[in-house]
Amino acid sequence: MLSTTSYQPNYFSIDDILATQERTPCKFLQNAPRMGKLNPSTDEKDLKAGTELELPLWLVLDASAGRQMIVAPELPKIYREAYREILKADATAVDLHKFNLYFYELGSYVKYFDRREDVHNILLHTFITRFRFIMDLANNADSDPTVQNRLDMLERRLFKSGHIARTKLNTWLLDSGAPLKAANMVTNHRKRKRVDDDLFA
Amino acid sequence: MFAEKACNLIKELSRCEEVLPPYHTELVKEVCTEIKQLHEQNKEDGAIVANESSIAGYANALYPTLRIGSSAVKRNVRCLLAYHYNRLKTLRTMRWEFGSILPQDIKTNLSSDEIEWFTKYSRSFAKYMTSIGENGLNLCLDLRPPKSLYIEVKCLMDYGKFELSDGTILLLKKDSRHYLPRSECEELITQGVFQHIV
Amino acid sequence: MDEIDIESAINDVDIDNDEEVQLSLPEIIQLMEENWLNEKFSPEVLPNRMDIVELLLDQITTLENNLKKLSNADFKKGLYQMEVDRIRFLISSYLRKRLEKIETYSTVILEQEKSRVQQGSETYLSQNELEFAQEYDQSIREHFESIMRFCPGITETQLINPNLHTMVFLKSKEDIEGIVIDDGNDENDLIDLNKGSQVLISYKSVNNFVKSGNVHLI
Amino acid sequence: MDPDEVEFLGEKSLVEIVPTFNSAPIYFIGGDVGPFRASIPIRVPLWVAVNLKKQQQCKIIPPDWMDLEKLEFLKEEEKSNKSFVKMPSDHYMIEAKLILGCAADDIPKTDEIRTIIKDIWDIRMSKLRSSMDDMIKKSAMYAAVDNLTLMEINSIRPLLPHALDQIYRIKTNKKALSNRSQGTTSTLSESRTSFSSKT
Repeated sequence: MLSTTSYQPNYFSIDDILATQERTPCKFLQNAPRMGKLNPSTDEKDLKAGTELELPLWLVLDASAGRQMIVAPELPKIYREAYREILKADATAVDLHKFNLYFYELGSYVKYFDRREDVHNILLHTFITRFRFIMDLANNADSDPTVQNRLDMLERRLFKSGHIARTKLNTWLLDSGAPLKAANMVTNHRKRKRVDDDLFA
Repeated sequence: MFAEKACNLIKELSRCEEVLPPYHTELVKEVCTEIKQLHEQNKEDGAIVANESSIAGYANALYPTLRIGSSAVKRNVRCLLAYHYNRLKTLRTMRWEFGSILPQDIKTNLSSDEIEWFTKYSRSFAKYMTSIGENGLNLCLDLRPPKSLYIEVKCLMDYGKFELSDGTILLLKKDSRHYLPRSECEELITQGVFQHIV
Repeated sequence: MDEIDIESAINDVDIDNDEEVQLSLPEIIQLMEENWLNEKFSPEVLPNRMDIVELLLDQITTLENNLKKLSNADFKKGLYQMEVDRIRFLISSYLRKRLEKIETYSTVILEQEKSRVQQGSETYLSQNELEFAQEYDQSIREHFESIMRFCPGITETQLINPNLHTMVFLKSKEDIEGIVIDDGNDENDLIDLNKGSQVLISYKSVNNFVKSGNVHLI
Repeated sequence: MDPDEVEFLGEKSLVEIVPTFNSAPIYFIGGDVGPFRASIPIRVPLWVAVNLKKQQQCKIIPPDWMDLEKLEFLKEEEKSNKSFVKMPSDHYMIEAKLILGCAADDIPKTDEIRTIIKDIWDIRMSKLRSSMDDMIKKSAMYAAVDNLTLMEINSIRPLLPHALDQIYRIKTNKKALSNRSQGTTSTLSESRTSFSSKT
């Protein structure tokens, strides 16, 4: 992806693939012959209508799309009311990573599983409320690196790009001139090589 | 679960940003096998659904299975292509940073298709650069705005002979220091041969 | 070398610009800077300005040739070289940015270029960029075909589109009325821009003004 | 954009120098500079001034605004004003950094001047942070940034525009359940939602 653009999912985007790999509860509305293997708690060959399972989001989305629904999708618990209440109370206090690493992305998909706009609203509310926290984190050069563990992936991207920009600005303010540097990949290649070499030392 | 292996390919990439992990030939092969099997099965099921149903196909008992099966194929293919696509993106950046010749240990991490792609890309890119203006323009240079004409650099390795544009030949040894025109050493800085001393 | 050489080299330029009156070289550099910023911040690839790129490249080639005749002791030599380096940075950064977008959105860009040709409108890419885009796009396609050779016919072309809603900063060069603000809600507000004003706004609201040069991104 | 690229643009602004040498004009592509007469002030691009200064070939005359009294006044104005005050130069931070960095001997009270410019910058940075937070809270998809200099605008990039991009994406991501399919192209749907505070 272009380094300067903000995240937007596309067919090849790694984050979107990983977000759609998250598991989502659903209920089978029809029998699915030979699909018993989707249910780890049984040895039966076929999957019976009425079975409730957690399946990867990509499958739930496909199987619930269109006029003929194979499964009825349900909201993952982190988007249900109890969790929404926690976010409403104080979104900044929440370890969003523990909710889900792809909180917003997953949320943007599953919000349609609920007829009301509650999930949609809580996604916006959470993002907007936590912005100041992310901004302060990005601006604070010596902030504890473990703090970003509490961010979801989208927030981490924001934090990271903001933090890099801030560091560059601080360097510019203090230094007489930015040195020309070896390319990123070249540096990484060196580092890794050193590690590899060490293994044989 | 379907497409688990395919997703592992993606996880492998997500674990190492900006470095290229070794091409996972075996896992790719396994994913291809899964796709092939699912695809064959879908074709069979699809034929049954199409033949048996006097009414709409979705009334058929196998219809849900078919839907799941085709979703699994789609997912597998997406992961497989995304794995290769993102590797090409990294390779592309390597062309800009390392130049047209890759270090041997990076080359060993590539599939033969990838090496072929790199050569092709390298050629197109070079052709494009030659086409700019009357004399061509090397886009891998002038990466930052110029600050001063001359800069001090330290050589990080025994590089050997290096010819300046005026014909002067320098012998670049590890830890030797040089005061050179910025334009002449930028490429070697990018490639990590020189370190710019501020 | 005497000064006349450089002076004549510099003043020898005639710019035939069909759209506007002749520009002076300082104005052309200014235009190059604006186009550099536009290309840097706009999500889509913009109509190319190879006319000014080539003109400036000619200028620096001539100047550099003349510089060889100038004594190294002359303090002016360093300054001339510095200006050459500045302009070369501007141009190569501009072209790099375009190439980056051309690669990322190659399939979509090639389709758009095709329809521009069909409609008889000006293409955005230069001939050389077009060739590069085609080769790049084809190389990716061939790579995918090679991977999928074991099971042909199950893939469709996947497009990557630029996000035209990207928020951008701009400076207006004219008074402009009635720009629509899409804030993602149902109602859209209208705003007016005064010459010289600076705003943060969605690229989609202003892309036509960026292309026509009434505003430039900052 | 990196700060050194903003600096690159700012380096074109003109500054007055007093050369210590005589010379015919320099015929830059970007315009003639000179002729130079020793002790006669002349305006040159900042990057030229810095280069000449480094070679001890000129004195740099500080721009009018680089004056302790004027800056004190400006600082008070910036402090007492809720919005951003118009700066005397579009590139004040770049000019300050480059001129004070190489020509401290030409400018009286360099340290005080440096400190007060940094104070003004800091006040504006803190205003910027609250404005950003406000904008996000209102999810405003438009803002006038008239009195901000390029370096200041660049300091809130990419954070502010990217955060707004994401808000817009969350807001408009309302594809109907029926025509959704996994991993389609990245085009945003045009449908909208009525939620969110009105801007």
